[in-house]
Order: sequence, then C-alpha cells, then structure tokens
Amino acid sequence: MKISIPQAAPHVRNPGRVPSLMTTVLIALSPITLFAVYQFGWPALNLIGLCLLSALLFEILCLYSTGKPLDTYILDGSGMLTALLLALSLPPHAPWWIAICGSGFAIIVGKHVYGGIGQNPFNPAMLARVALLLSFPVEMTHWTQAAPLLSTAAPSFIEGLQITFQSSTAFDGLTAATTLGQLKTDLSQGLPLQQLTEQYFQPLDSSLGLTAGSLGETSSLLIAIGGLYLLRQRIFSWRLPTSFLGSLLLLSTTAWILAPEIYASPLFHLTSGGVMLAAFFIVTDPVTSPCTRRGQLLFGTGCGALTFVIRTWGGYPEGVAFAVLLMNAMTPLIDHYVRPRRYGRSRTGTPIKRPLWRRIREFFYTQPKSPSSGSDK
Amino acid sequence: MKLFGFRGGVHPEALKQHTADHPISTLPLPAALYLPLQQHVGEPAEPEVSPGDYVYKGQLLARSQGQISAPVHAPSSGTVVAIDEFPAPHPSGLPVKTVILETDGKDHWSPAWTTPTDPWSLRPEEIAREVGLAGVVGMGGATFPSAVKLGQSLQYPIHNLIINGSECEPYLSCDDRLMRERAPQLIDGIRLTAHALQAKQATVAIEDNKPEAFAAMSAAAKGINQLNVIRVPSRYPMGWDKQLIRIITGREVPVGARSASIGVCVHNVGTVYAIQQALCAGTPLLSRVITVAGGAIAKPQNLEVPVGTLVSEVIKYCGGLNEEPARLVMGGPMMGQIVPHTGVPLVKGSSGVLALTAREVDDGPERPCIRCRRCVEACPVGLMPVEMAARLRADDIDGAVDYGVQDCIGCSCCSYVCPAKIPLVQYFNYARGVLDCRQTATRKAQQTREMALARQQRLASQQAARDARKAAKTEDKAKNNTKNNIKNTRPASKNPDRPASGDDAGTQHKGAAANIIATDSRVTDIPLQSEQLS
Amino acid sequence: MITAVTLLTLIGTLLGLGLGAVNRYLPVKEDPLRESLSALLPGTQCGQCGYAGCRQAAEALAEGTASVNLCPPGGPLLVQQLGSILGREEDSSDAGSRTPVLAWVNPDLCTGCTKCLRECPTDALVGAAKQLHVVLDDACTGCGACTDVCPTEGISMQEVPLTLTNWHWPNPQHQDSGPPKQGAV
Amino acid sequence: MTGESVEAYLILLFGTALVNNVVLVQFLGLCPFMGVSKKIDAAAGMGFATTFVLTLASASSWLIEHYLLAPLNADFLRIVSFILVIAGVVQFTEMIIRSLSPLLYQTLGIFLPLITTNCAVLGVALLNVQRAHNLIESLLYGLGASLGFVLVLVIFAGLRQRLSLCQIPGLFSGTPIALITAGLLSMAFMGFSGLPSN
Repeated sequence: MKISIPQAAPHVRNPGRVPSLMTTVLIALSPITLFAVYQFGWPALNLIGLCLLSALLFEILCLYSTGKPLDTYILDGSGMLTALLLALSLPPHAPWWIAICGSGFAIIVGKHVYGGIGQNPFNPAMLARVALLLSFPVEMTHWTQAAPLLSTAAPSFIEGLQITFQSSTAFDGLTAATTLGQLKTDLSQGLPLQQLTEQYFQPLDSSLGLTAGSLGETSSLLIAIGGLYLLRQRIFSWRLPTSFLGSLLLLSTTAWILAPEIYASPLFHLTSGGVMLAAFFIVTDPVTSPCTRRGQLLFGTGCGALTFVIRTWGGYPEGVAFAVLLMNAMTPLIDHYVRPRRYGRSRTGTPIKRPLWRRIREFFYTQPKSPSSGSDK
Repeated sequence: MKLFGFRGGVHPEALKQHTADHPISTLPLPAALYLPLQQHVGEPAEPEVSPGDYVYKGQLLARSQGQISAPVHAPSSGTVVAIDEFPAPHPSGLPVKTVILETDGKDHWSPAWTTPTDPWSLRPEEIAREVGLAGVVGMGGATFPSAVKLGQSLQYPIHNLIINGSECEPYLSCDDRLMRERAPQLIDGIRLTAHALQAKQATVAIEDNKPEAFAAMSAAAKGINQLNVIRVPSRYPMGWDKQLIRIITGREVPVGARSASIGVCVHNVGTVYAIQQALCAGTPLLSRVITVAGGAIAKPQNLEVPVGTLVSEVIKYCGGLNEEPARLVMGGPMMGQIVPHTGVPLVKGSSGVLALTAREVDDGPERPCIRCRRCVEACPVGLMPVEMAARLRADDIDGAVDYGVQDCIGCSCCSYVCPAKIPLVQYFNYARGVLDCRQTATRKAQQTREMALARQQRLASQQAARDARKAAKTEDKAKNNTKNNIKNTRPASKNPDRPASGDDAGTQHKGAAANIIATDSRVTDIPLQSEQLS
Repeated sequence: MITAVTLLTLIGTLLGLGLGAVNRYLPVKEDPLRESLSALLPGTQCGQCGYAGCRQAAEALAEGTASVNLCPPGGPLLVQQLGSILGREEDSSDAGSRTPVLAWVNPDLCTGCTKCLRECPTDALVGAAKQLHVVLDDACTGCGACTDVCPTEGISMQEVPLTLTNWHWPNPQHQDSGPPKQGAV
Repeated sequence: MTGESVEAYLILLFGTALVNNVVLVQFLGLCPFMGVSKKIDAAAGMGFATTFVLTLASASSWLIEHYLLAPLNADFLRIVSFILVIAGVVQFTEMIIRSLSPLLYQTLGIFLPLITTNCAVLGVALLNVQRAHNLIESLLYGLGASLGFVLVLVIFAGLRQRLSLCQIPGLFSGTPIALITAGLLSMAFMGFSGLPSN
C-alpha cells in the first residue's frame, strides 16, 4: 500500500458534514413555511416555489461559469437556505418578478461574486431584501390580511396564480398595513401611542401570527420552536439570538418606561416584523457573524441596538435587515480585534508573568546538593 | 481534589473496548532489530559499535552526544550487521542512520552487568544521571530525554509532580494496561521521580473512562500521604501536559517558559515505568508496551515489543491484515504520524500501530470553509484556526503568525470537528515548516555576513603586513647600498611573494574563515601551508 | 484685483511662516531606510547584483532604481524582506525561487590550483596548493562564483539533498506538487 | 449652551457622521477611500490624519471666510484660499507624522500629501459656508464628517482585508469587488436615512 502523498493527523473525523448542517436548518424552517402557506394561501406557495427554483437555476449558472464541480457544491443546500429565507421575508402577494430578482441578487451578488459559499461578507437573504425594499418600495410594502388557505376569503388557486403572475388587483383582498407600518404613520400624525396600540395590537394574535406581515415573520412562536430545535442540535451558539433579543428588549423597555406615549412596548417590538426570524436564522448565519464568543455577543447587541434605532427614529418601519447588514460589515473588524486569550499569554498576547513570590523563592532556591537521608518521599 | 476549568477539546469515540481487556502479551524475539540513532529530541546518538561486533543484551550501541541527547542500547544479544540508512517511521519515508542488529535468539545479558545500587540511597542528580545512562525518553510521544528534563527541573522548586495517565487518544490502551498490571512498579517509579525532583507531592491523573486502572493505582498508592490518584474528565486533549497543569493547579505555563518554572513537572506513565526499571531492575529502555488496533487488524491487542521491531513483524504476530488498510498510523489516530509502508521500525516514542480502514478514516470530500467556527470552540490553546487557515490558503504566512500559528500544538481538535473536512493541521504544519526555513535562512544570512566580514579583515591585515615588510626591505636595501655601494649591483632578488594574477594580493592564508568553521565540531583541522607559493 | 493679490500673498506668507517655525521644532530623523536595507543584504560584496558592493546596492534599492530580486545569494527570503520594506511586490521569478544549492568539488578533476579559494566570498572552499580542495557546506551560500574560475570545471552546484531534518509538510492546496519523495523500500 | 442647542449640536455631529455620511451618501473623498483601505492599520492611520486635517481646515476656512473674505467681499477667492489653507494644514500634518512615526509615514506614502486633493476636505469647508454655520457648528460639522469618514474607511478596510483572502472569480478580483462591496455598504447605510439630521 504505497502512500504517495502524506496526510497529516487526524486520521479519524467527526461524522458531521456541511450538507447535513444545512438540511437541519431547512428542517427547522419547515414549520414556518407550512404555516405561511396555510396562512396566506396559494400566492405564498407560488412565491416560495419561484424563489427556490430561480435560486437553484442561478446557483447552477454561477457554478458552471466559475468552473466549480457541480455535485459537491450544489448539494450543500446553502443556496436553498438563502432562497427560503428570502421568500419568508417577502410580502405574500408580491409579484413573480420580485421573487426572481431577489433570489438572483442574493445568489449572484450576495454569494458567488465573492467566490462562493463561506466568503460573502453580507448575509445574501438580507442583502436581497434590502435591495428589493429600496428599489421596489410599493410592491414590498403591499401587505394583505391573513386568510387561512381554504377559507372563503382566501384566493383560490387560479386567483393565486393571477396575483403572483399577472399582479392583477382583481382580488384586492383586505389590504392592511402591518402593525409596524400602521404605528409609523399614526405616530407621524402625532396620535398618542396608548390609544393606537389598543386598536390594533393584540399581543397574542401577533405572536400566533394572525396579523398581516411578510410570509414567515408573522408567527413568532413557530419561529421560536424552530430556533430552539437548532439550538439543541448545537448548529449555532446561544450567544447570538440571546444577545440580539436581549439588547432589543433592554432598549425598548427603558425607552418604553421613560416615555410610554412615544416609544412602543418591548413585547410589540419582539413579536412584530422580522425580529424573531432574524434572531434564530439570519443573525446566526455562520458565514457572516464573528467567530469568537465575545465577538458574537458584541454582534448581537449591535444588531439589536441598530434595529431599535432605525425602527424608532429611522425612515423605514422595519430596521432588522439594515441592522444585520451594518453589523455584517463590522464582523471583519470584530474578528480582527476580538480574539480568544491564548494559553500562557495575556489577553494582549504577551507571555503571562509568573507571580512575584515564585520568582523570589526561585532566586533563593539552592539545588539540593546535600545527600538527602534517602527516606522515601 | 478540586479541578479547575479548561478550554476547548473534543470528545472522539474512545474505541478502546477492542484492546482494553487484553492483557499485555510479549512479542517473540524478531530475527532482526533496526535501531535508528535519532529516536529522541535533540542530537542523534553517536554509534559506539562497528558492523560485525557481537553485542550482549543491554549493551550500549550508541552514546548520547551534545547537550540534549539519549543513548541507544541493544534490546537483545546478537551481531551488528550494518550501520547505514534505513527508512524511518516518518510520513515522508525518508531514511535515517540505523543500527541493524541480527539477534541470535540467546538473549543473554552482558557479563559486565551488575545489579544496581539501592536507588533509594541515591542523591537526586545521581538518579538523573542513572536515568540518562539508561536512555529513558518521554514515552508519551514527545520523546524528550528524561534525564535532561529531570536536570532542568532541579533548578526550580517543584511543588507538584503530575503523572499523566490520561491516555486520551482513541484506540490506545497501553497505558491503561500498564496501570492495571504493573501498578506497584509504577508507584515505586513515581516515588523515585518525586525524590529525584524533590517534589512536595505527586498526583496521578487518570481519565474517568478507565475505572479499573484508577482502582489498581489507588490500591497500590494507599498509605503514601503525598501521593494522590485523581480522576480527570475524559476529553481529548487531556493528555496535553499544559492542559493537565491547567486543570490540576489552575495555573498556566507562560509561553516560552518550562513547566518547572511554575513548580510543576509532568511525566508520562510509561516514562515513570521505564525510570523504575532502570533504577530498580537495572535494565535500560529496551522494550515498550504498544497497542496494535484498527479495523484492518485481525486480532487487536496490547504487546510488549523490543525497540526496533519492524511494523510488519508486529502485524504478522497479531494475525495479519484482514483487509487493505486506508492508512497505517504510528501512534494514536489524533496525533499519530502516517507511515508509508510496514517496513519501518518501532522506536521508543511509538505508543501504537493502527491499521485504519476507509470506513474508520471517513475522509469525506474537502469542501470550502463556511466559517462555522467549531474549530475556534475546539482549540484548547485558544487560537482561531478558521482565520489562520484562510490566511495560509492565500499564502499570507505573516498573517497566520499574527493569529498565533506558532503556538499551535498540532492536537488536531480543529480538523476533527471541521464539517468541511479541511486538513487544517497540515496547513499549520506547512506554516511551521516555512517559518523553520525562514529561521535557518536568516541564521545562514547572518553567518554569511560574519564570514564575509572576517575575510575582508583577513585580506586587509595580509595587505598591511606585506606593505610593512616591503617598507622594511626597501629600508634595509637603502642601508646596504650606503654600506657597500662599490659592490656590483646584483639582480633584484626574487620577490618571495610575487603578487598573484589579478588584482587580489597574496596567497590564500586560511585564517579567519577557517577558525570560524573550525569551531564547528564536525570539521577536522586543516594543515596551514606556509606563505610560499610553489 | 489688488485686494485679491494682497489677500492671497497675506495668507501664503502667514502659512509659510507657520510651517517654517514648525519645521525647526520637529526633528526629522535621518532616512532609516538605507541602514535597514544594507543590514539585510548578505554583505558578501559578491557584485552579482551589478553594483560594486552591498552598500551601493542598498542605496540603489532605497532610491528605487534597483529591483527587489537583485541579490541571488539572498534567495527568496531576501526578496520577500526587501519587498515588504519597500512595499513593492516584485515577482521573485529568477533570483528568488530556485531551490537551495551547494558547491561540490569533483575529486577527480581538482588539481589544487587554489584559483577558486580566492573567489569564494565566505572562504567556504578550503585546501592548500597542490592539495585536494573541499567545500564547507555550512559556509557555502551557493552563489556560484567559484564554478566559473575553475580551470578544470571541477566545481558544480549540487541541490541540497532532502533529509528528515529539512523535509517539510507540503501546502495542502497544491498537494500533488509536494517536495520530491525519496524512493521508499 | 442651553439644553436644546447641545441636542442640536449632537444631532448635527451624528447626523453628518451617519445619516448623510461624507463617503457613502454624499460620495466625497472616494479616492483615499479606495486607495488606503487595503490594511486596517493603514486605514486607521489615514483616517485620523484626515480627521485632524478636516477639523482644522473647516475651522480655519470659517475664520478666513468670516474675517477676510466677507469684509473685503472677495467671495470669488473662496476656493483658492481654502485650498491654500488646506495645503498648509496637510503639510503641517505630514511633518508631524513623519517625525512621530516614520512607519506610518511609510505605509501612507503618497496618500498623505493627497489629502489636500481629498474632495471631502474642500467639500466640507464649502458646505460650511453654504449652510452658514457659525464657528462651533462648522467645527462640529468638520468633526462629524471626518468621524464618518474614519468609521466607514476602517469598516471598509476590514472588509477588504477579508476579501483579500477569498478566491474571488478572476473577473471580479481586485478593484471591481471592492467597488461592489462599497456599493453594498452604502446600501446598508441607507438604513440611517430618515434619522433626524439638519
């Protein structure tokens, strides 16, 4: 058995593999996807299917053009994951070209321009969502009231196709602003907040996902279940979601206590918009978040704070996407400056000093010249 | 005993059940033994015998030379066939100078052998000297000469002698069996080493997945108050000496300093057994216990093997290979070295022979890194393998050094947990190789500068001496002319040092450069020719 | 028009005075570049870089007229160091990348003419008139100056053999082009 | 310094740093932004040098505008005199850096004198005049603009340092990928639009 090329240790490996990692995350996303399809009916299914298909197509195109082997790369599922996350953050009645542009932007500019998986500085799904939000504001903020799949109010299959492909307004459905959007417009008219929140914010509904909103961001409970499953599978460390939700909670509570008539309640912040989906699936994206424990805490806190700032004072109702992108831009800096302490070295890298009493004792310690009495030690 | 926290580490499947229950059996004496001269850290040993000599068992084959080295003894009686290049147990398969000994099967000791004096009456430095003469080296795999380690540790007050019985590598169970079957000798060895180091107390650390070994050692250690046997969590790399120091004493060894400088000394169980054999039984390090395991071995077991046995002999004794192994590994699967073929000898530092099948190696296709940072969590030294590997892939060695690649101990935790199956340890070995080349290159450049300077000074001093002689000659001539100016003018005497061709002056007079080289021990004296140019 | 001219001259003189004053208080250290460069060069004055000696080569490098891989004895490491100091990423194709070589004297051809002894910048060649010459491996920098002067073509440059001490793990990326393997038994 | 004027100053400072960031929103000072952002340390060095120059220049340009140009109503001289002052300040900074840390002077190289031509510096000075800031406001505006410049420069340097390690397809490697990343970064910064900033 002739070994032509020496292989270094180790000679046994942990059974985990990259594709199994990705499929576990996709499984964790399945409850939300099914609920979204149930909640928003056929257009939702069309959108998700379109996103996944076009992502696969673009992935193959990019891999082929950069000459990478198709089999090992296509099966690692990262393209599917990005597409699903993007689909879940789109409004349910978005037209078909939004889905294709979004997944195209995510896969090509978000990932493959940087050389494929593992090398993109920004989270592709959030990148595509922000790009769509900025370039097609109308379609991206066209929300509809949730209507269960087979109920009368829900569009039938054919109508679903019409909504997605011909963007027909035949079925105008009950358009309604998300709680966040509603809050933003009312606040700007100077209405006191308490009166507003009673009208349209029922904490239970919003956590169960009965309110309007994009596909996957409505029901926070289902997202939490998926997230906890991933936590138990040790796919990501608990530090990222807890620091993200924690900092958002902290800021919103202090603001809410100081001036309840201006700032929304913390529960409102947590259950509305894409916070929960981001906390367990976007912020924890391994490629674009820092590697060290303290770095992750810093990253999560930064995302939470920026989300709060943009939501409260910014121009856009939903701040999570921008916050995540900004912190992704900070990640190389965090990894550069925040490093674990190395064995035998202080935090700045210089070898640690031995305690003074040991150095003094050693100074006075003379080697045992005299023959010891031979008694056993 | 309170244990302290530690960082990183992985939890590979122990897979020791195949060999843990087999008692240590001894290998019948092989026909030939191949003893490399470089079986330890430091200078290779200098052969004492020449081909054709008859040697007895335990006779000195090669003595240690230089500051850090260890002697090599004959594991059995026989004739020395040759001393030349033979493939070394190393991934590259390159040869090393080896003493090839044909055993005659009689295996009898040299008549000059005497029973050793009572070890308990020896002074610490005498114990260190005896251990040095017996050729004992670190058996955990580091193979650092133990005598030098004992000597170095004597300069510091040693508070705690830690005996490393953790054996955290999967598959290996040789230390486990050693502790179960030879606990009394081990305890004697520990007390002798503690005496040699003047250590206040000794602690035997055994992983909690070896209860029988713990029971055997505690029973043997009952009644000795400064010696306690403790369980440590079984988590690779518990066998890393600095990890043991951190978990038992809570302190860390400063980088670049010896562990003795914080009052701790760590020895492997095998080393302590070898010390006991050398001092009490008077036998130098001739054989060692190894584990032969792996999916491809018919009957995996633990074996007491003379040093220098070929791997093929060992595998043949264990029932041969029942399938073609994907990798043949010397040592454990995590830090062991691959060997190109079975025709390589076992050395003092080999703790096991593994013939791993493709299933066990499970070498999936290497995928691009997705920065999942499991390697950062797993690294016990606190490095960032993901950043170092990214820089090394882009050939940025200085960037990797900035992230601490020179601190990497090669424990393979990061490659083990990497889901993308990236050979991280080979990247870091490659980086250390490049740093090694740079260091030798800078040292060589420095040496070149010194020699060039020395040469210029030599040429300048020769030139000055020549001018002085010429000036003195013209002055004598002037004096001669004035004294006998009536004598006929003789032709100009032949100038003894006719300027050589070209602008260079004077013949070579091997002065400065040779002195510099002469200090190098290997260059013999060069007879210095007189000035005359024939 | 007058105001424009006076105004600008006023601002100009004000700034000029300020800068002149500041210049006197801030000592500008002598250009350390030349010293650091000549400290790096091997100092063998072998002249293979086309300059009279290492100091002249350092000056040329400092002024930027010389390329970074001008010094063959320095090898690839020197090219890297000079490149990093001068901030220039010259390709190290010719001088830098060849494998390390040592001179070797062919015993049959050496007549003991001592011509090569004078050429060697580091006295790596030893031997006396009419005696066999030999190369001290530790001292030889592989500069090749001796090979051209040997009348009997007795000195040739041999590649340093691969042994356990100078074998290193290859870069996993270009795994197949690792260092040449010794034929195993 | 009444309460709400402090708040106004803070809003001015953070507004110029984040909301209408000099580089990513007003697209000023792009050449050092692309030129010096290869290494984080060089970027930080360049950033602080520009901060020093920009704050000093915006203050001195206000003084010149207020005490020299306005009374002699020589507004046509504004750009020339501003550039003269900025050049002076840059020369002054270069002398300081050369004597304090030759290494930084070495790494910044040509980009140190090029701060004079950095359009952010002249831009901020002219904007100060256009928005009729008083001395403190123009100082804060200069400081805010330069803090924004440093922040974005260092972030971008971090990104580029990581990009230098990636195997980017041939077509995009080098400046193209840097420009794409800068574009995406400015897209992310648009999240701050709408925050109060006068």
